[in-house]
Amino acid sequence: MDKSLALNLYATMFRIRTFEEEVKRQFEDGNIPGFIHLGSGQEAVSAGACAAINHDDYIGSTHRGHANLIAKGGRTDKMMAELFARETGSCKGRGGCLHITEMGVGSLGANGIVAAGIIVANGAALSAKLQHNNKVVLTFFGDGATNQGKFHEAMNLASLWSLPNIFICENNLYGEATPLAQHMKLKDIAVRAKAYDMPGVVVDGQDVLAVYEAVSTAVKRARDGKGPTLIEAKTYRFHGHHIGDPETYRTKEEVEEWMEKRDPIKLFKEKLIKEFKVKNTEIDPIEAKILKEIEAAVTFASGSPTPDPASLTRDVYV
Amino acid sequence: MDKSLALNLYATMFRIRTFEEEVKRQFEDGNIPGFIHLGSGQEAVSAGACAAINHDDYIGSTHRGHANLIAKGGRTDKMMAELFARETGSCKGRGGCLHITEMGVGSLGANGIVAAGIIVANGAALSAKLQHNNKVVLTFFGDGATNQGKFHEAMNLASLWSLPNIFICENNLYGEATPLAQHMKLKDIAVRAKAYDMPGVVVDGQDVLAVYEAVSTAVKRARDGKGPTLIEAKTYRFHGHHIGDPETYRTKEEVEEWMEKRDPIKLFKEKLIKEFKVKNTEIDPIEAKILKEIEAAVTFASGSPTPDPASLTRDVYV
Amino acid sequence: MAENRLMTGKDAIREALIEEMRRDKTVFLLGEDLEQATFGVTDGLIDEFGAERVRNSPISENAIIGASIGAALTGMRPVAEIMFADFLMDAMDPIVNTMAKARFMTGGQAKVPMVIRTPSGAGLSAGAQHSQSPEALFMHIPGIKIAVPSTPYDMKGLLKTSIRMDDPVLFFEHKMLYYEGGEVPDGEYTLPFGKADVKRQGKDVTIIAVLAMVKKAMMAADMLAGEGIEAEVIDPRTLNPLDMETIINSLKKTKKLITVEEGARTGGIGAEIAARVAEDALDYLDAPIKRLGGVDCPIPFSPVLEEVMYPTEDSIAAAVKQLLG
Amino acid sequence: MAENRLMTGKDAIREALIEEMRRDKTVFLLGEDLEQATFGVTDGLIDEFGAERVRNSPISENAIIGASIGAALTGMRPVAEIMFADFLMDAMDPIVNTMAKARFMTGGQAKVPMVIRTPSGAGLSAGAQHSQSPEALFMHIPGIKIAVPSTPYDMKGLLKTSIRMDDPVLFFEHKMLYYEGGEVPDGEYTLPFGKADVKRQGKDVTIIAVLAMVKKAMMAADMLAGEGIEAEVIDPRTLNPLDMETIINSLKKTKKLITVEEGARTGGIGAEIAARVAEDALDYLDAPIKRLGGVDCPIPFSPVLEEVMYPTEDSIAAAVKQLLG
Ligand SMILES: Cc1ncc(C[n+]2csc(CCOP(=O)(O)OP(=O)(O)O)c2C)c(N)n1
Ligand SMILES: Cc1ncc(C[n+]2csc(CCOP(=O)(O)OP(=O)(O)O)c2C)c(N)n1
Ligand SMILES: [Mg+2]
Ligand SMILES: [Mg+2]
Repeated sequence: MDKSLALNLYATMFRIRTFEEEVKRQFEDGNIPGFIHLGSGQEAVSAGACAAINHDDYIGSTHRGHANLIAKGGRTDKMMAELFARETGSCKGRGGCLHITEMGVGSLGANGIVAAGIIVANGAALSAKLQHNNKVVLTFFGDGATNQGKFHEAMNLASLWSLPNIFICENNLYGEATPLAQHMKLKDIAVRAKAYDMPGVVVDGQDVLAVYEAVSTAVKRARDGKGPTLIEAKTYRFHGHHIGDPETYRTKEEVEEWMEKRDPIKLFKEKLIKEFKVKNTEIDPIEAKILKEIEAAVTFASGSPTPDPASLTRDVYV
Repeated sequence: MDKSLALNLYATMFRIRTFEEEVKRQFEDGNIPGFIHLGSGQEAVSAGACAAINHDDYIGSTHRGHANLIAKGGRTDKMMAELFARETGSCKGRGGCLHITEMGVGSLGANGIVAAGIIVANGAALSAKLQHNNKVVLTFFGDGATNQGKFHEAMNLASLWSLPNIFICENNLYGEATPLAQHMKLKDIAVRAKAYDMPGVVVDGQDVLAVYEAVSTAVKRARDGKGPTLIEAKTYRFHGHHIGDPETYRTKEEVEEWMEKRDPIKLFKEKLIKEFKVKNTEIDPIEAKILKEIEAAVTFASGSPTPDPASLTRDVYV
Repeated sequence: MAENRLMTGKDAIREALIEEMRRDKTVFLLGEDLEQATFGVTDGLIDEFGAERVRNSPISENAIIGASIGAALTGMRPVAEIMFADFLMDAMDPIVNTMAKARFMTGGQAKVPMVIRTPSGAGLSAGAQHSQSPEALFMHIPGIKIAVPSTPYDMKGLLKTSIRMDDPVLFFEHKMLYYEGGEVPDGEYTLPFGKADVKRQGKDVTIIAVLAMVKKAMMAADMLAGEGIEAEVIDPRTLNPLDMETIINSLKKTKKLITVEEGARTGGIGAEIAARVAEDALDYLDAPIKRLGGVDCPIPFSPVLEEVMYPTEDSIAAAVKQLLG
Repeated sequence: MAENRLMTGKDAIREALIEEMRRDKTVFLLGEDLEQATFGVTDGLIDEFGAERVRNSPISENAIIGASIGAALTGMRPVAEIMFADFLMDAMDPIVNTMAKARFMTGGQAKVPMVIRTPSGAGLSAGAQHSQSPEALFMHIPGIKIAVPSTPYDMKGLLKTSIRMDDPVLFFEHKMLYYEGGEVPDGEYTLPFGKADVKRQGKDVTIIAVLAMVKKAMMAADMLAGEGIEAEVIDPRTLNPLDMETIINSLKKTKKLITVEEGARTGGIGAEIAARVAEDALDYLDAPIKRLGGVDCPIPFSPVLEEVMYPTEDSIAAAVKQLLG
């Protein structure tokens, strides 16, 4: 991998983290309504995966979708404005965290119903196939989502029809307040690929390069017409299920250990310096620029108008 | 296996076949309304499986449920009356083929929605667990049903909660007009058990002893509290999906070959004679008795009254 | 003027599919057993359009609807078949929570030009899970257009419009209408949504009926005509949008309203129509509204019970006479 | 007489669960995240009743409802929680096609004594997929009893009845009512299905409201009282059975009807009530019926948009004045 791609991966992760932590602050300050699901800790999955596809490829996303969308190229100012419920937001304030979407960069929509985005993503992959345009789809979902019937139906259909869909399970060990062992017996969700005669791969979701490699392989396979792959990225969310989660289901120690030893941004920064010979002076301006970008996003969002109540029913039908 | 059990297995299969062929005749004579799904050819699965459980255990069933219910001890006179849509039927003429049920012998109901019986069966297994009564459940379903989300959710829950549920897939190679290869990529559906860390077993569904053995093992496992098993019985339906099916999706030769070489009743009769040293004179009276029973069932059914229109809404609520 | 041909409902639908698939390469079909279809609608289409565009699907209603949504979001015009309307319940989540809302939730970024075709209705002794008429449920879900054609002509014209529409459409095909004949013109035509059809003019009572009940209402109107009662029979043809203007105009004349549907009476189509009339046109009524519909009961297998579940030409005519007192 | 305690809706529901689980060993709970529940209703119950009877479930709504049906068929009384009423759509097939019909399809062999508890309603900026009020949909499905309590007292009394009932019950808990306080008596009581509660007597207009709208209707009635208008506020408390007798008796007096609900207006609860009145009590009306309800629109995330979606005390009072005016 060349250095500039590596720096891009770093920038994406840093952008996600900065965005998410800012969202948390803004929520706690009362500027953001609703339920907010943050992706801090899981940045390497989105960053590594989306770096392996093109701008005109698609992603399917979930309630925990900020990271997916930023990695795909979503504009953080519009995203912040969306969370602030403003007319300038990606979804004009109609969607919010659960439905954050920027279709222009290839997002098919964050879906607030667990596993509902997975079946939709198949359809975009089907379009690619019918239109012979060689596009692929990355479908993100959680460990908990793989117990949903929709996951199963989507996996079977994608395999059967050789759809160019890469299924990326962000296994962060919990579905809301339920630990993995309380929602399935398997340790490795990738095993579920066998049920569809599909390749299943486990990857370290805190290692952005590992994710990038695994997804690149799957993307090549998909573009070659060989069909889908299930990739299980082992990861962890640093915050609660949503902001305000009492987190009775896990220990502080567990969280701290992940934050200290398995922070994908820290780990990759070390690698950049050690293996890619990147200097801190190269990283600093990247970080500074992103910090500014997110600051500007907040300014944009908080300065934007709320939707006009008279426009309520504008987008129910075409 | 002792001879009397073997003769019972034979009798059950012969009863199912006789019932089904009589139903076909009665339907073609215009005495039975609706859609009828016959189980001829698949008798060994129901007979072998139900012989491995007790009278007070449960079965869950499907649109192709006559065989399952007969094997569990359902009364053929009430069943025939049900298909004739009579007040004396198992379901008082309200259910018909798709919903044929006799709860008194442990049937949880035939369910006309593909895979819907599977999730319900789990609940009976859960009752057994909560009531500590050591009962088990056999859940029958087809190959096509395993592509339904409900199958997946049920398998995961049963495995996770170690429910005493034995999942019996009657893989008859087609779901309605769709051959297996057009609805999934797998050859062996039993592989799907791996996705739930559950044992998965393939068995010859035309060999009633093989089915009996496989189910007995699974039942022991379930009664020992070790949880569910997926058993895939390779089988074949001799008739169309429903009576009247044009069967454009398979060749006459294929059907004839199965009927000649893989008829579970013929095969077992040979075995009875060769290996169990049963004489024809022992079999003949069994067959004669069953032929009479089914004849009497038709007499009972055709002589029974149709439901009173005034009773239409009687059983909507308790 | 185009010549008329006598055609069954099944063939009218089939012709609409063929014409639209020829016209627009983005139109494709998916659903279970399309090659040997339960009611035969799509039989043989694979020969002309190939397996890419006539996609036999596993028994996975969620995956079928989900794939349709995704394809619609990305430039295609899928026409999904759900084999029986009862099985819509199996895909209720993607229908209600994604298909109907995708455009709104994205602030207008998305459009979802897809059609779900599905046979509803009883009459085949198919029992409680294969005979339902769930049309009314979807009136309560903003974001879904709903077609309920009652003749081969309406079926073809409305299906072509549905396929070209940029909003998602639920298209109900009553099983018994597949085999009924009717006149269909040669050549291209489409029918608009939101425009009721006055199937018969009359001055004494307004009967609103949908799907298979239109024919029963027409038969009742014939019977009544013999007794000097002139019933106006209106078929809304689409439930969303619902053409209240035509209904209220009729009421101005007749002052009496009967609604007739096959789905369960409670919470049905008639409830909504009656409520709108009670809100917006109460003064035109000079008698109570009468709603006829399926009995509030699961649908029995037994033909003798199934028969008493639904309005008939006799019960419609009797209701009119009772109303006219 | 028992003393009254001030209690939130959440605690009233919780108390009903605890009492019924203590009383009857066949009662058990299943659902997602019951140990740390989204709205906290079931928190800590596992300590008293153990993991066997408080069953944290995977995100498998079909499996949860299916298991409940099967357990109910075989001697248990499951109380399933669906985390948000929006997710009922995920289990619509077992609810509509099995739970509601099992008894009928088996000719009365089966009974299905189960409860599905689920929070509905908006107010938390939770967007289109976490704020819906789908109560009315289920009125159209014969075979399901439906409870829609509006106070802690009603919640507790109706939930206890629901758990003891031999028919399946859909029990809606409005999210905003979890945190509202109300008086609940010490000691055992239950409330009947099919018996509306006249929350306030009045002679000038009848307002029918459910769930969170009852409070808004009461506030509107207070405002109107200041202007000399006496509104009668009726809470049906259950939608199936629906107590039309109380409603029609009120109409005999007031001659004016307003219905208020949070779910989409079209095809809503008000439609059914209005239709029944237009059928059976038209003569008592001396003004058009007025239906207030959620706008026919997916629910927006934006608080300023969400606010204009629903009836308020002001809009209810304004509607009354328009009607009387
Ligand atoms: C069908 C459905 N059931 C339940 C929920 C409530 N819910 C939202 S997120 C969530 C947990 C999802 O877990 P997972 O898939 O592992 O994703 P994560 O939150 O860990 O990213 C649940 C139960 C929902 N949104 N949709
Ligand atoms: C949810 C649902 N989808 C579709 C159908 C229509 N249908 C009835 S049986 C059947 C095929 C079932 O195949 P399989 O599970 O293999 O059982 P088999 O008929 O072969 O015994 C189909 C598609 C249905 N009843 N329910
Ligand atoms: Mg998770
Ligand atoms: Mg099969």
